[in-house]
Amino acid sequence: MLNKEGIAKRIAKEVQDGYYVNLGIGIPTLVANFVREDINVEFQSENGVLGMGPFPFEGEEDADIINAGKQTITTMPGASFFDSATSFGMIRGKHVDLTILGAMEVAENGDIANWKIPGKMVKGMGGAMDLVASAENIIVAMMHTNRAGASKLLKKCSLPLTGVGCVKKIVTNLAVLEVTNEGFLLLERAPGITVAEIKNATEGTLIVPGDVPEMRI
Amino acid sequence: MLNKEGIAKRIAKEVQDGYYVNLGIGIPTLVANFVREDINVEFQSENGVLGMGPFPFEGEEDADIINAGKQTITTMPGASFFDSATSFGMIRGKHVDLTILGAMEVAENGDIANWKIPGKMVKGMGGAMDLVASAENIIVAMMHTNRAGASKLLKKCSLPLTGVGCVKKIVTNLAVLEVTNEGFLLLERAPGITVAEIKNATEGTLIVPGDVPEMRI
Amino acid sequence: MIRKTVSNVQEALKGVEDGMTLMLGGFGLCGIPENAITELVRLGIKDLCCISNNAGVDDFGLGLLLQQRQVQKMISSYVGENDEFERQMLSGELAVELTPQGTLAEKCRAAQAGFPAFYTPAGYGTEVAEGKETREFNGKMYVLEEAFKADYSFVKAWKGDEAGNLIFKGTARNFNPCMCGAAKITVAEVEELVPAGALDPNEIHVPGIFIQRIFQGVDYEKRIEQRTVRKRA
Amino acid sequence: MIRKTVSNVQEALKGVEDGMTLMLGGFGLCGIPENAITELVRLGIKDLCCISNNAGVDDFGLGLLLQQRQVQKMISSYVGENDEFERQMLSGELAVELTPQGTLAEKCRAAQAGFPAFYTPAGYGTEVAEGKETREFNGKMYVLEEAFKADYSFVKAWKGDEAGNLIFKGTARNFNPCMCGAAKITVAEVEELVPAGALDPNEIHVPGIFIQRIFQGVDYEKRIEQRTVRKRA
Repeated sequence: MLNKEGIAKRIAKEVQDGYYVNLGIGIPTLVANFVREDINVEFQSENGVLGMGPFPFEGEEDADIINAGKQTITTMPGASFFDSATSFGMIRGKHVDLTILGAMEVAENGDIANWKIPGKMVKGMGGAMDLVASAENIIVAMMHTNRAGASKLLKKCSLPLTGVGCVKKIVTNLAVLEVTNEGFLLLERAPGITVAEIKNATEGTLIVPGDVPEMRI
Repeated sequence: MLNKEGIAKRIAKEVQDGYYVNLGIGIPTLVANFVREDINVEFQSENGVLGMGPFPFEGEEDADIINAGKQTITTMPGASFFDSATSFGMIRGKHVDLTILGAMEVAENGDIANWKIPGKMVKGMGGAMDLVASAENIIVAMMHTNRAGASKLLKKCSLPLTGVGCVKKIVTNLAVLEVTNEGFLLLERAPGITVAEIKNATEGTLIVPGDVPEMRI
Repeated sequence: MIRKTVSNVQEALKGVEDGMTLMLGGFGLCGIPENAITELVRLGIKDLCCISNNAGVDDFGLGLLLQQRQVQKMISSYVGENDEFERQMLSGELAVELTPQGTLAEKCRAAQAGFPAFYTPAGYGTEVAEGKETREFNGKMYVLEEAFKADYSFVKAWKGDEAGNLIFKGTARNFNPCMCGAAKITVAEVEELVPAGALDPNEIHVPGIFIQRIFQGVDYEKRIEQRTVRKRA
Repeated sequence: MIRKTVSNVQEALKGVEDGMTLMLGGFGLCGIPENAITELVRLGIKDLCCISNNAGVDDFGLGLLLQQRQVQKMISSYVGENDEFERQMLSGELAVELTPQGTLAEKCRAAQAGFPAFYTPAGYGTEVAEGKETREFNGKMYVLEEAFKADYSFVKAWKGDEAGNLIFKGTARNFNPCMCGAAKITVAEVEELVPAGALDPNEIHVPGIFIQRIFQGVDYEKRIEQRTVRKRA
């Protein structure tokens, strides 16, 4: 079974040379730490920066340079700043190659719910609805089950949706899955996890091919 | 009767302190020369400049700094450059206070035709359709009659329209007129011109109030 | 040059009244119009509808207006950093209209640029699209969203000149440019106000035509919400 | 940093084929992609649909493509400076779609920013609106216009860096920014190509994400269409 860092490491392997990537808050943010150093990638943050670098050294924080998580950041050579309308132009116009975000639920048709739990304080969707409605290539990073042990890979989402039919790939602590017309196609098992365990943790239709390799991280 | 400069001079009196003004090609361009010097006005050119100044001194022309008539220009302190989408955002969003342009025909309901003569080479509407569809305050600068002596102030335009119901005021070589629900309201006569002469040169409905003062220029 | 300078925040906020709809720039606490917010608190103007991507924190930014119960409605994309906000929302004192962030930005830009409405894919199939027109273009579904209508827009820039031209710094740009000219009156506060001609016309982010009033701001706190750093090697 | 540099115009134009739709920046002869146009002429690519605000003059700019009869259709707002254009248009060799200038700009921006269509007041009640959907918002009539679909976009900037970031000069900016990222592939030529990091991230007009290929242009003529001057006092 993977921990959060393991999920981030596995997703990092999906990041290809020349990709512009938008990382959501939580596990997705960790992905930046594990991208191969021999490829060129630029990170976009929807609050208006392209070419984000690491956190600043202590004492070098600049209140005017933050990411969408409101964290102080730095920029890399070749970076640019822009306004929010332009930023979402990049996203809506499909100029961002890969979006990685967390989810509360994913349905076997690619629907995603990650912004609202009825009866609880709703913080808002931020840029998530724009991202999932627009991105060609969306990877969800999440635990396979919720804290109560219930599956987060469902036939149909029970929570209010963030977007419809948009998720392409899911990386959980148990598996890598692809959303297909027939349901969740099991691509890889986490180290030490059996197909039966994954089946057990998946409420939606799970398609198990003859051979399901173990992930390489 | 006014010449082109006279029309421009009369229109210049309509320009108020604090106005952003877009000037069309032809007579409207001349208006800039006659604006009172004690008021502050900025000229916008739809190719992407605000705060246009006079033509450059010989030898100081810059191919990268032109107006919408493709003429070399200069800029005033406080000027800015921007792209075409932003430029028409200013126009469409009604941030430009006054638009002055020429016309082939104006109808008594405010319709304007100034871009196309069927059977002749059509050069295009440029920014005119955006300007007339958006501006709150449009003044047309033109001769009262065409070269053949026919009225250009009509009941209904005969040429393909540039915009509908948009012209507010017209300054010609003969008169200043306002477009009202009832027709062309005669506001002022050009020096030495009689109401009868104006009536004679106006095909559309002309409303003549009791007293029609002569223009002061 | 058309002069937009006013001498201070009091003059800049003239005409703001109870019940108005205000746009406020900023993302989190980054690039917010600190001076305008302070003055709105001082004036005690009530029943405001505030369009702002976020709602500040309890004791800073828009949180200061919420503390004083001056806000009747918030239109935002994310409001998660504010306990007082949560309390007022759950108690029903505060109306909240959550809007996808890109839609929020474009509803501002549409107002600025004279577009009455636009089609966006964001929110299609979700509760955000409920009651709204949807439509297919090229095999994909879109939601019709309308331009905002606001009375005042308060933005904060890094540098500005007497003609109202603005330059922003870093990610403090965010929603500020799209809100300029998106309300009946746009008020810009700047860290540094310079004479006309001091800014390169080529480097201006927002031309002065979109700004009605500009003033030199004071006492910027520029609070950092999440101070994240790394160790030196 | 994602490198967008290609070594020359030949490499930059790889993949351009007969029958494609091309966007070309510039207003009159100001800010046009001179190198790309020269190479299109050399390649002899035919049956092009060109989206460009103007059509150049007889012996410069897009006029060079028209001379060689490489253009099948022009989408422009104003084409009045070109006799060969007039001849081909009147003879029916050349199709022309005249579009209001602001609509032209926004059809590019819509393609760039992922909007399938937008409502504009320009052209309502005129032949431009014929066959198009019209609609009332807030008592005013608007025409529905669709985003452009183009294969290549050729733009010209003043400075650019290896990451594809662009800065324009003066009114040579015009349509160039809205055309970036508005076609499948955007090719930028620049007067000065600098290393990544040499441009201030705050001063960039078009972020490199919208650009696929960038190259150092050569031999810019930058012809002036209307040389207007005043006498020294």
